[in-house]
Amino acid sequence: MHLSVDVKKHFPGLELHFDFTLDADRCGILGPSGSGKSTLMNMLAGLLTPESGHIVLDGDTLFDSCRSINLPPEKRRVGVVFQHSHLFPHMNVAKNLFYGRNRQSAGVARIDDAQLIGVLQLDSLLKRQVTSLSGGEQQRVALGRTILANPRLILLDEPLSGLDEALKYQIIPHLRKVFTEFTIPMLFISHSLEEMRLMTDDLLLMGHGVIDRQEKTEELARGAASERGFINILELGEAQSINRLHRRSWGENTLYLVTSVETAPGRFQINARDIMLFKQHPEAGSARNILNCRVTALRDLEWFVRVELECGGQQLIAEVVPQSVEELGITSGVEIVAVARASAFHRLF
Amino acid sequence: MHLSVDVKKHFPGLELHFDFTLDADRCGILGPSGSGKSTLMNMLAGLLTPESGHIVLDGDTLFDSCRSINLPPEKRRVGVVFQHSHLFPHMNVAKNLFYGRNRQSAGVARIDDAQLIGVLQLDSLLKRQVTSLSGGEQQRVALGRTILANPRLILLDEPLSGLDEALKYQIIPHLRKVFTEFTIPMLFISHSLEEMRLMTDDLLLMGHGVIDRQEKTEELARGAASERGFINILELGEAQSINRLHRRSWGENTLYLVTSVETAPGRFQINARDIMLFKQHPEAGSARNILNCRVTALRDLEWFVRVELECGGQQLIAEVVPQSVEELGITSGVEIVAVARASAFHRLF
Amino acid sequence: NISVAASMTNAFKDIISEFNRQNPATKIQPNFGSSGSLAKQIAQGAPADLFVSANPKWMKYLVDGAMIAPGTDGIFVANSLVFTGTPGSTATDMASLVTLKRIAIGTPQSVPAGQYAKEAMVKAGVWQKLENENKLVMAKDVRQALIYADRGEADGAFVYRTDALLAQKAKILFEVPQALYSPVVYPMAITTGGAKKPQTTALYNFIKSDAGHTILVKYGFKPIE
Amino acid sequence: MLSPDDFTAIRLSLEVATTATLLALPAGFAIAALLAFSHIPGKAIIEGIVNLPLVLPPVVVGYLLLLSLGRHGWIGSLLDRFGIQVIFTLKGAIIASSVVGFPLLVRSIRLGLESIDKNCIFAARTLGAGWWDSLFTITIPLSYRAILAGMTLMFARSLGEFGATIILAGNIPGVTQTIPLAIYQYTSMPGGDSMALSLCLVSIILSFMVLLASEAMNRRLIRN
Amino acid sequence: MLSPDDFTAIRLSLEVATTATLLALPAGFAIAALLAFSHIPGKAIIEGIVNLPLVLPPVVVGYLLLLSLGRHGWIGSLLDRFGIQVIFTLKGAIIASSVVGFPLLVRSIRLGLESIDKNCIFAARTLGAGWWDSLFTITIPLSYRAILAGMTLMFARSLGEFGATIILAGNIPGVTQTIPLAIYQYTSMPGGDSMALSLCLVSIILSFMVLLASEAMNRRLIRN
Ligand SMILES: Nc1ncnc2c1ncn2[C@@H]1O[C@H](COP(=O)(O)OP(=O)(O)OP(=O)(O)O)[C@@H](O)[C@H]1O
Ligand SMILES: Nc1ncnc2c1ncn2[C@@H]1O[C@H](COP(=O)(O)OP(=O)(O)OP(=O)(O)O)[C@@H](O)[C@H]1O
Ligand SMILES: [Mg+2]
Ligand SMILES: [Mg+2]
Repeated sequence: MHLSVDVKKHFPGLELHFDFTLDADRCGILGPSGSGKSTLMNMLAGLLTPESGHIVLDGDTLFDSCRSINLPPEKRRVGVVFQHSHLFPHMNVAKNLFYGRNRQSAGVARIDDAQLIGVLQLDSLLKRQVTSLSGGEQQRVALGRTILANPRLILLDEPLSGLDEALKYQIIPHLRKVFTEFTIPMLFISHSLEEMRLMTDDLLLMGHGVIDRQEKTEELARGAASERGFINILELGEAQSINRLHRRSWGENTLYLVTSVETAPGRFQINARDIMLFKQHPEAGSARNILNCRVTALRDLEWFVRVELECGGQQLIAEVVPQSVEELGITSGVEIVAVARASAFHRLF
Repeated sequence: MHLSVDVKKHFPGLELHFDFTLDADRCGILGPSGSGKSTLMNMLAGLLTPESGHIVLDGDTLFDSCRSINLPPEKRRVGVVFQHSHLFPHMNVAKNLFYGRNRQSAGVARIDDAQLIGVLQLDSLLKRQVTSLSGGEQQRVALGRTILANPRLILLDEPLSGLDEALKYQIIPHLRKVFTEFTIPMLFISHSLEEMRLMTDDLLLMGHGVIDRQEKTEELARGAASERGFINILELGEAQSINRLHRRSWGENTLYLVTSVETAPGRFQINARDIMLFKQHPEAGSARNILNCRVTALRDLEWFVRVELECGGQQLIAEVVPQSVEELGITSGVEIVAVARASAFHRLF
Repeated sequence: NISVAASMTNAFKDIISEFNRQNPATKIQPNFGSSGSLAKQIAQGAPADLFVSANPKWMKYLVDGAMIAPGTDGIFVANSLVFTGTPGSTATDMASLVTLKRIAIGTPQSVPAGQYAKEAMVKAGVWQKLENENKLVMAKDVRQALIYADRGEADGAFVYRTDALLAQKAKILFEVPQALYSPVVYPMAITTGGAKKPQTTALYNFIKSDAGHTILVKYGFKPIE
Repeated sequence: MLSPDDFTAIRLSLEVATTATLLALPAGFAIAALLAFSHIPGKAIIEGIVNLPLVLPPVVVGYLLLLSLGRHGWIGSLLDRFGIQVIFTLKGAIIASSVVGFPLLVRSIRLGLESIDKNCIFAARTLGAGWWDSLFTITIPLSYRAILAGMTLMFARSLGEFGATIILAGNIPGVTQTIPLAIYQYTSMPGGDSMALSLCLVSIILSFMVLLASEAMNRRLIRN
Repeated sequence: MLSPDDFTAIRLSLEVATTATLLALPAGFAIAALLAFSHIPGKAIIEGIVNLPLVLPPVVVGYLLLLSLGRHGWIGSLLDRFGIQVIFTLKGAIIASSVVGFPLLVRSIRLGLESIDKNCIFAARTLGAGWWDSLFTITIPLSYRAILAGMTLMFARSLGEFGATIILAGNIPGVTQTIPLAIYQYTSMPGGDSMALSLCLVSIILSFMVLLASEAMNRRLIRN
């Protein structure tokens, strides 16, 4: 998706001016409450007319105040899942779900109804009136309804905030799958960085009424180093089950990870602070991964020292407190042992 | 608060029968989407009449089908913060906030308006129309409105689900303070176990249409297999700056934490998976906290083993992979060394 | 209070102002409406002292209901029936009515003028033909029949001479021969309630006096002793 | 252009329309609320009775009112004992207008009440507002648009009410002769058409003013 | 109890009320939508014009219709060329009822439209429904209660319409004599009261039936 936006809108007490171009299929919008996230979505969907500017999606001009272009919402093929579900109260669940799909030209349906209904666990609700659904149930119907309308861009405004944790983690992978497999680009609003990292690659960071900057979701997560620690991203090989653990190759090294469903090779992350350094091999510890490394560089970050390591040809970064650096005598070139728990690694994708 | 409930209600396709007594001031309700949490709240508040049964709060019968008692909502003094805020659209923020308070008899106002408004960051919104507020702003007004009505029990139906993480963690401590200092008992619905642990001591666990069981929040948290590892919550003493670290007392123990702005005593969390276990004191490691502990119990959670520890009179839980348990010969009663990084602790409030 | 048939509105306004000039102390409130509704109001106890009807039937209704002071009821003016229509119409007498397309009359059952018109047409032998051909338009009162004739919606209308004078375009095409219909008379009476007030009798007598007659004649009525 | 009698008629019309609208409002609201919120059986019958004045020709309504409010009617004889007379007085005109406009008022308010978000009322109740309290602070303000619409409708209907009024209140110049009655009288007078027309214009202007006033009120209420 | 003429009057009344209601519905909805959703200036003027038939006495409305639709009126002479005659025909009665009931219809529908949650319409638009599509699948179904209410009101009003009808359509038994006209005729002859009363009863029963039908429809629509 290529999205080019430059729009202005004035509210009493708040001047909005969003100016950005975006080249990403899975993008998030992060910003404080009241910064204008929902307002931007409404302008993209055609529900709110900006005072001036333009919106161009994949070469199609959706809005241009100079050329007097303002495509109506139904021509934009921009789906929206609202913060509140806004289901049609006079239709049952099935009719809500198929409302948008029935308005698509015949050939283009790319999403299998039955599969999506299964993913969202709506099978048993199809005949129900939407007014009697619980909050979470409503949101799932709204999600399904929008996806089935087969839009070329989906805007999601905190769609998961009404779902329980279990359901959320159950739905997210399927959502990811729907969005990537059928290549529906999306813009995702959430207050949770975790949801963001699971759902998006890029982020628009919003201040009050403006887009402050644009960043890779992973970089932002890494950039949050001062607070949460640097995130190492590792390319690991296929998993082999050994002793209720997964063994995976990392270059020349071997790592032991907590077992997961997927065994395919993939990208994993480990926080720099989840890596402990020892002078010698610590005997009889609970940590499964003990790597012999050489310190290549040191960077003092005031409360932390970032220790760059090289182990078996691979790069790794650990963060330790300055006291430890002193005690262990860590300097560039020194040989050291890095220790990581099997549970410290998280699969990205 | 003493609450005794035994109510029945029939919905097409769902038979609800809630039967429980509760003796707790900070209680949560946890259950899957559609299990009847909001329905139970409505019955407690008097907004939905059960088909039969009784509801007794602190000796006052709110509802009793046999004795034909059914107190109207305004007589129950049971406040509700709804899943959707349901603000009064024809009043501004201030009028919404004070609607309930103005209906209390003069002497009983126990909550300071200005303080609460400050806590909820509503100062700059007071004159605004509620219809122009963002989702999060609306929910904060609804929260304040209910608290100012000075109820003897507050029901909260996912009140934080529309707030961003930062605001949420900023509000929770103040909420806790309001609820405990003014001793307003509350029933809290949330899908987040983390919010539950911060806001409640006891939990009602709900299945479809029934209360399955009642449990201490901490016990449930300890027992629950969690994707992220069990969260230890520690009460730590005041910080002293030592060597660019903060030293804080934890019962008889001393912990070293990464420096933060606040030095006051407080509640901190550490993930059970951030604690490593060693047979002996590991010499020369980067981890700052090395605690001698005794294993009090073991719980096998398939991919992890939860190891309950006792160190200097304090309880601590670590999670390690089963392989480590074997290798280190961890059994109940064994002496062991727990190691934690200075950066693994996070302040809650 | 006096209840006066609407067709006498103007005449009675004059009569009242003239009477008031002579008797400034007496305050008279006229109530103008259709004879039927006035009669019903009186039957339901409406405080009317004098009743002027355009129709002896409604007077009889009240007399039968014992609402009228005995002996006070009697005919006091007469009117005559004319046929009015757009000038140049083919209608010149009763027999020529069959050449017209639409003829407006008051509903015979309820409007006296309609009843007289029907009587005349029956006697002239054109009623059956006109009714069978649905050429008759029943208006709710004479005034409406006149409007139809005046606007050219109907080719002509049977109305009272007094009404025909109100028309703007329509002219009297011919007078209906008096032989064809019973006399058009207006009864007047003092109600049982009005009999208790001397002013009522005063007004009653004033209307029957020469001064009253002069005014009635001015508006086209023919006073009857 | 307008005679003194006409000005009286205008004043009387305004008096009747205003009084009738204000008098009918509480009862209209109550019945609308009953129809909108309650689940009692026989609602359809209540609704049917409320609608009667709409279904029957006004003249018939006037006649039925005359039957019950006349000196011999069951209500009339009761009122007579207290020295209250309805027939041939402005009271009669007001009653006639109230009855004839009532169904319009009830319909409008009912529609408004039915579209209120009940959760707002629920919220008010849990905040300690009793039934009456929430009625005045939530229900009525939230349905003010419909209430205003109903009042405007009823006011307009009262301005044009003729049939029932002439039967119940009579057509007495200066006492019960409202604009429609005056128009009626002019149309049965030679050359009265132009005067009838100017009174029609007055009616139209009045109703426009009421309309604009209600719109302005609408906007002010939205702002506050 | 009822004469053959009465039965004809009942049939004619039903015909007039039904046709008038159905004819006025599209225009009524369009104008209501215009008033509810658009922000054009001069809305108040449109509203005022729509309300005119309510403000003016029906007889005056009838007279004004006669002026414009009569043989010499500007619309009437146009229609005359196509051989269409309105005066003294059932068409006239239908037009009279339509015009008089129109403000009631528009008010009701407008109130309903104004209480729709616009977000639902927005949602439909983003799901690919065009303006007309969302009108028929969302807006109209969501305001059906108000539309039904408006239609019931108008139907009832048409059943009772007298003043404008008798002027425009005349009172021709078997052709344009609807129930109110027949009632009028009965009440204006001494002794006709009982027959008038039985026709009143018929009117009442008819309007009850319409009311019950609209309630039943309401309930069925809620269920689906
Ligand atoms: N119609 C309006 N009139 C005035 N102010 C408005 C209007 N709509 C939105 N606002 C204001 O604009 C700002 C942005 O609102 P918006 O709903 O876009 O915020 P948001 O980023 O989605 O917040 P949240 O995370 O709480 O949902 C808010 O301060 C809001 O009060
Ligand atoms: N009026 C009603 N008629 C029929 N079913 C209803 C009605 N109200 C609620 N239900 C059903 O009762 C069940 C419980 O609903 P409730 O809103 O209490 O769930 P919940 O536990 O609050 O869910 P969530 O976490 O999604 O908010 C749901 O399956 C819902 O569909
Ligand atoms: Mg938002
Ligand atoms: Mg719920």
